Amino acid sequence: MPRVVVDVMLKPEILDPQGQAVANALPRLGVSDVASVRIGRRIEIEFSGEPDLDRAREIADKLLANPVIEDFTVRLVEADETADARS
Amino acid sequence: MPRVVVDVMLKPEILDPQGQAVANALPRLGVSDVASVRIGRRIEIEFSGEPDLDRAREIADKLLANPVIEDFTVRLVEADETADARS
Amino acid sequence: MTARVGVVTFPGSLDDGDAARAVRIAGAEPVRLWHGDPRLHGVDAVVLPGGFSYGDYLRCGAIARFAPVMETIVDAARGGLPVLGVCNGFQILCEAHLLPGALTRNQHLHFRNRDQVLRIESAGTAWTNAFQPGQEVLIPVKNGEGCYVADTATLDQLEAEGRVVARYVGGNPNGSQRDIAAITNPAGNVVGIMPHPEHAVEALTGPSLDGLGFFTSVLKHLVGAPA
Amino acid sequence: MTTHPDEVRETPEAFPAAPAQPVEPRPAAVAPPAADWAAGVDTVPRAGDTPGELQPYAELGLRDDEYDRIRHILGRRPTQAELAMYSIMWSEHCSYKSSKVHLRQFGEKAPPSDRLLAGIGENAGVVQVSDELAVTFKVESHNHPSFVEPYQGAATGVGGIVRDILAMGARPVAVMDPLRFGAADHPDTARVLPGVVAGVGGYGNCLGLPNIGGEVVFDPCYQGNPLVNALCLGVLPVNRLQNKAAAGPGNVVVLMGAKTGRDGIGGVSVLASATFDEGSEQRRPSVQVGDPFMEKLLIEACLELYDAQLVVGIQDLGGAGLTCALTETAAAAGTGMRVWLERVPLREPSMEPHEILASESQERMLLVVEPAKLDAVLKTAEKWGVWATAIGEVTPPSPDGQPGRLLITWRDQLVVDVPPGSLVDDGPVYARPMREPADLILLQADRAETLPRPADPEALRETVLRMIASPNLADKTWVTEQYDRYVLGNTVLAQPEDSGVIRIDERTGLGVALSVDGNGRYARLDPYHGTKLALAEAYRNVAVTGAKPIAVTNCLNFGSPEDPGVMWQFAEAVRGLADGCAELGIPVTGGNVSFYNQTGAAAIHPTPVVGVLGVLDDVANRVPMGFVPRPGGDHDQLF
Ligand SMILES: Nc1ncnc2c1ncn2[C@@H]1O[C@H](COP(=O)(O)OP(=O)(O)O)[C@@H](O)[C@H]1O
Repeated sequence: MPRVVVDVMLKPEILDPQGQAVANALPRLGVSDVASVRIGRRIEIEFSGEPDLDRAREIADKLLANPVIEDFTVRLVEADETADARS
Repeated sequence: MPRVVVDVMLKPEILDPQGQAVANALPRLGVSDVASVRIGRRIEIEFSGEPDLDRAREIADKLLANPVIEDFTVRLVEADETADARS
Repeated sequence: MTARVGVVTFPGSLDDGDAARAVRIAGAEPVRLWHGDPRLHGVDAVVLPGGFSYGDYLRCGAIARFAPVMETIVDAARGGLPVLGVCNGFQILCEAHLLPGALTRNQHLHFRNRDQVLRIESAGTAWTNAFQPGQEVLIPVKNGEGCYVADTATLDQLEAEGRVVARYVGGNPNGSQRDIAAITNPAGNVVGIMPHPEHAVEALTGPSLDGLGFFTSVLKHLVGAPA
Repeated sequence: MTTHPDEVRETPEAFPAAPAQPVEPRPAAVAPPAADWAAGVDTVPRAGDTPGELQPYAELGLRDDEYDRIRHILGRRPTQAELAMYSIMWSEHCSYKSSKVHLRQFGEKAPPSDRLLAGIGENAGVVQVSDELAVTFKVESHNHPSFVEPYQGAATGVGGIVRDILAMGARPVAVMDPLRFGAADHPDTARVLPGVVAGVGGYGNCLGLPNIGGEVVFDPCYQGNPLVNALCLGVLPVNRLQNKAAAGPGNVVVLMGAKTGRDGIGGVSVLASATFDEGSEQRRPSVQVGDPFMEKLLIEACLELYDAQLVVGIQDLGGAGLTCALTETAAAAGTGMRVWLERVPLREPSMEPHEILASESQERMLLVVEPAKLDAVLKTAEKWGVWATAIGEVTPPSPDGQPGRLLITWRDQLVVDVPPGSLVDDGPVYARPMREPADLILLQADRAETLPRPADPEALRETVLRMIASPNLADKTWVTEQYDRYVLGNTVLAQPEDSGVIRIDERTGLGVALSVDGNGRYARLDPYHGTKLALAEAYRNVAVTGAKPIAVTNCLNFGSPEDPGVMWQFAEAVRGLADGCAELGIPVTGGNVSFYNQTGAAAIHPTPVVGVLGVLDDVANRVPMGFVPRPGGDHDQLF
C-alpha cells in the first residue's frame, strides 16, 4: 500500500543548529566537500483506506508543520521508498 | 544543483512515541482514517562539487543514523523536491 | 473578593502545581482547568504552565493548541482575558498564534537549567506592571526548545511597539534572537515567557522571590480593570 | 522486580523431590532441531507428547542442571513459552542466584526499626517519616543497555526505577543519577557520556522529576562498562501503601500502559529461529525505547486509582516484562492465575507467545482489580489516555492447600502451565567459589607514601594544577545544567550540594535529605572498608544538612560472579555494608545487584554505590554547603 510522506524542513532563513552541528562534525570524519546540511522531519502516514493527499496536506498544514518557521511537501510514495524496503 | 537526501526512520519494530502522539491527536482534528504515523528525520546534504552518494552513505552510517534503532536510505533528489521549491 | 486564576493541566504538564502554588502565594485563588474541558469556570486570568504537553514530540505546543480548553482561551484572550504562558505555555501561545514567532531548539542543542538574570523591558503588561522598566530579576530558566525566532520585520515590530517584555542579561541561555525571553500581544494581556517565575516565589526553593511580581501584577491589573 | 530476596530456599544440590511423572532423558545435543519447532505454537500437550525435542536452553543461559530442574518441576519438558519464562526468571538479573546467600546479611544484621513499612524483597523499601507520611527510595542499574544505546539505555533506566517507586503507592518526587564512565578523553566516552546525560535528563525532565544529585566519575576501568545507576524517591500517605500480591480469586488481572512490542527481547529471540547460528539477526538484542509522556500519564492514572482504592495489587513491568509481573504477583499471594495472552494489546500483531511474555516494552503496569471496580479502573485509564485491558483472572489455590498454577492460553491453546512460585522463589541459588584476587597484596603494598611528593613550590603548583584539571574533580555543571532541579517546587537543596533535600510536606516543612556515594578505587583496594567508606560518606553528607539518617539503599556494580576474585570482592562489599549499617543503626531497605560488568577477563573496579536517606523535621533548618557561589553575584571566596 502506498503511503503519504510529508517532508517538513525549516525555512531557509531559519538557523538550523542541528544541521550546523552535523556539518561542523564532518571534517573530523575526513569529509570536506559538503557545503551545507539541513535537518528536518519525514513523516510517513498510512491511511486505513486509499491514501488521501488532500487530507494529508491539511494535516500537514494544521499540525505537522509550523508555517512561521517551516515549509512542507506532501507526496505519495510507493512501498519501495518506505520503511519496509530499507536495508 | 541536485542534493543528496538521507531519510532516517526508526526500525519498524522500535517504538515511535512521536508518531504515536501525532496519530492520537488526529481524531481531535477530525481525521479518523489514518492507520499509522511514523516520524523520522530528513537530512538534505549539499556538496560543494558533484553530489557524492557513497560519501553521503558513509556520513549517514557514521553520523546521521543510529544503526541500533534506525534504518536509512540515501538518494539523489532534483531541486524540485527540496526546500527551494517548497510552497 | 479574591481573584480566580486558572491553571491549565494538559497531559504532560509538569509545572501546573507550581503555578497554582505561585498564584496562591500571590494572594489569588488558583483554579485547576483540564485540557479536555472547554469551560473556563469563571476565572479572571489563565496560566498555561510549563511541561511537555502531549510529550511535545512533534513540536512543542503543536498538539496542545488543539485542546478543547485552548479554543476557549484563544477567544477569551482576544477579548482581553489575561493569559500568561510559561515555557511550554509560551510555545503553545505561539502555536495558537496569540503571539508571533516560534520557539525552536536551543542553539547549543542541550536542555539547560540555570538561574538567569532578566531585564524587564516592559512594565506595561497585565503580568509585569509590578516591576519597574529596566529592573533586573533572577528567575530559573529550564528548557530544551526555548530559542525565540521570528522574521526581522516581526522582531522590529515587537521592539517598536514595546512588546519585548523581558530580555536575557549576562548570557543568553538558548540563542534566542535579540536575547528575547518574553513578549506580549499588542493589547498587553497575553504574555509568553521562557523562564519560570513560578519557581522563584519562595526563599526556600527558589533563587529569589522575583517571580512573584508576575502574579501580583495580574492581581493589580484585575483590580484596575473595568468589571 | 524482586530485589534482594532475603531467603534462600535451596541450592541446586538439593532439588525438591521430583514429581511423580517420569522424566525423559535429555536427547543428545547434536540432534538437529525439529523442523516445525518455530512453525506452530508449542503447547503444553505437545510438550508432553514430544519429550525428546531439542530445546535451546543453553543459548538462553540455562545450565544443564537448571534445565533438568525445570523438567523435574513440570514433569515434562517446558514449552517454548515456559522455557523463555524460566530462562528469564532464573537469570542472574532476576533470581539473584549468585548474590542471595550474601545479601541475606542485610536482613540478619539489620538493627530493629519500627519505621520500615516494606523492606527487602518489595519493589522498594518504604520508611515512615511522620504519622501520615512515608517515603520510598531505591537505586537501580541500567549499565549494559546504556553502553549499547546510551540515550535510550539511560532514559529507560530512569523510567524503570520510577515505576518501582510508583508500584509502592508513592508519587515519585525526585531522581538522582550516579554515573561512571571510561577515560574522559577516550573517543567512546564522547559517544556514551553525552547520550547518557541526555537520556537521564530527557526522561526525568519530561516526567517532571527534579534531579537532586548524582555522581560523574571517570576511570579507564569503566571504558567498556559504563555504569548508569538511577535513584528515585517517592512519597506516599501511610495508608496508600500498595502491594503486589494477586489476592482474591475471581479478581481481574489488568495490563495498563503502553502496547507490547518486540523491545529488548534479546536472548529469547533464539526461540524464534530454528537455527542457532552465531550472529543470527534474530539474536541481536533489541533496544527498548522509552516514552516518558506515557509514563507521566501512567503515574497520574495509578495515583488516581490508589486514591480511589480501586486496586487490590499492583506490580510494575520491568526487565522481565509480563513473565515477572504475572509470576511474582501470583506467587506473592499463593494464588493461581488464568491469562488469555491474545488479549495483550500488541504493537506488532505477528508476535508469538514467548515474545509477548518476554517483551521488555516500557511504561506498563499490572493491576489486580475486583470485578466490580473494573469499569472505574478502565475509565480512569481512559481519562489519562493509557491503554488498560483485562487479560486474566486470579484463580484459587489448589484445594489441598498448595499454591495455584499459572495457566496461559494463546488463541485457545494452552502454552503455559506452571507453579508461579517455581519461577519466583525456587530458582537456583549458588554459593559460588570466592578467592581474594592474587594481585591484591601487591596493590595494597603500593601505598600512597611511596609516591614522590612535590618538593618545591613549582612542583606543588604543578600538582595543584593537575588536580584541578582532573575530570573527576572538575565542575559538573555541563551535566547538571541538563537536568531540571526546580520542577515540583520542593527542591530545597540540589547540585552543587553534597545532598539533595526535598520538602515533602508544605504545611509542616517536613523533608528528606538524600546522598548517593561510591568509590570504586577504595573498593578495589579493600572492598570491605571501601563499601563502609561509601556508606559513611553518604551518611555524613546527609547528616551535615541537619537531617537524621534513617535508611539505606544500594546498587552493587561488579564483574562476573563466576570469577572467584569478583565473587570475593562482592562478598566483602556486602559484609562491609551490612556491618556498617549495623554500626550506624540504620537498615538497608532495598537495592539492586549488577554483575557481569566486565569485558573479557577485565572486570570493573568493584563499585558499590550507597544511598542514604535522612529526615528533616523542618527543611527551613537545613544547613547548606559553605561557599555557595551566588548566581549573578560576586564569586570571590575568602579562605
Ligand atoms: N550525574 C549527576 N547527576 C546529578 N547531579 C550530579 C551528577 N554528578 C554530580 N552531581 C552533583 O554535582 C555536585 C558536584 O558533584 P561532585 O563534584 O561529584 O561533588 P563532590 O565531589 O562534592 O561529591 C553534587 O551536588 C552532585 O550531587
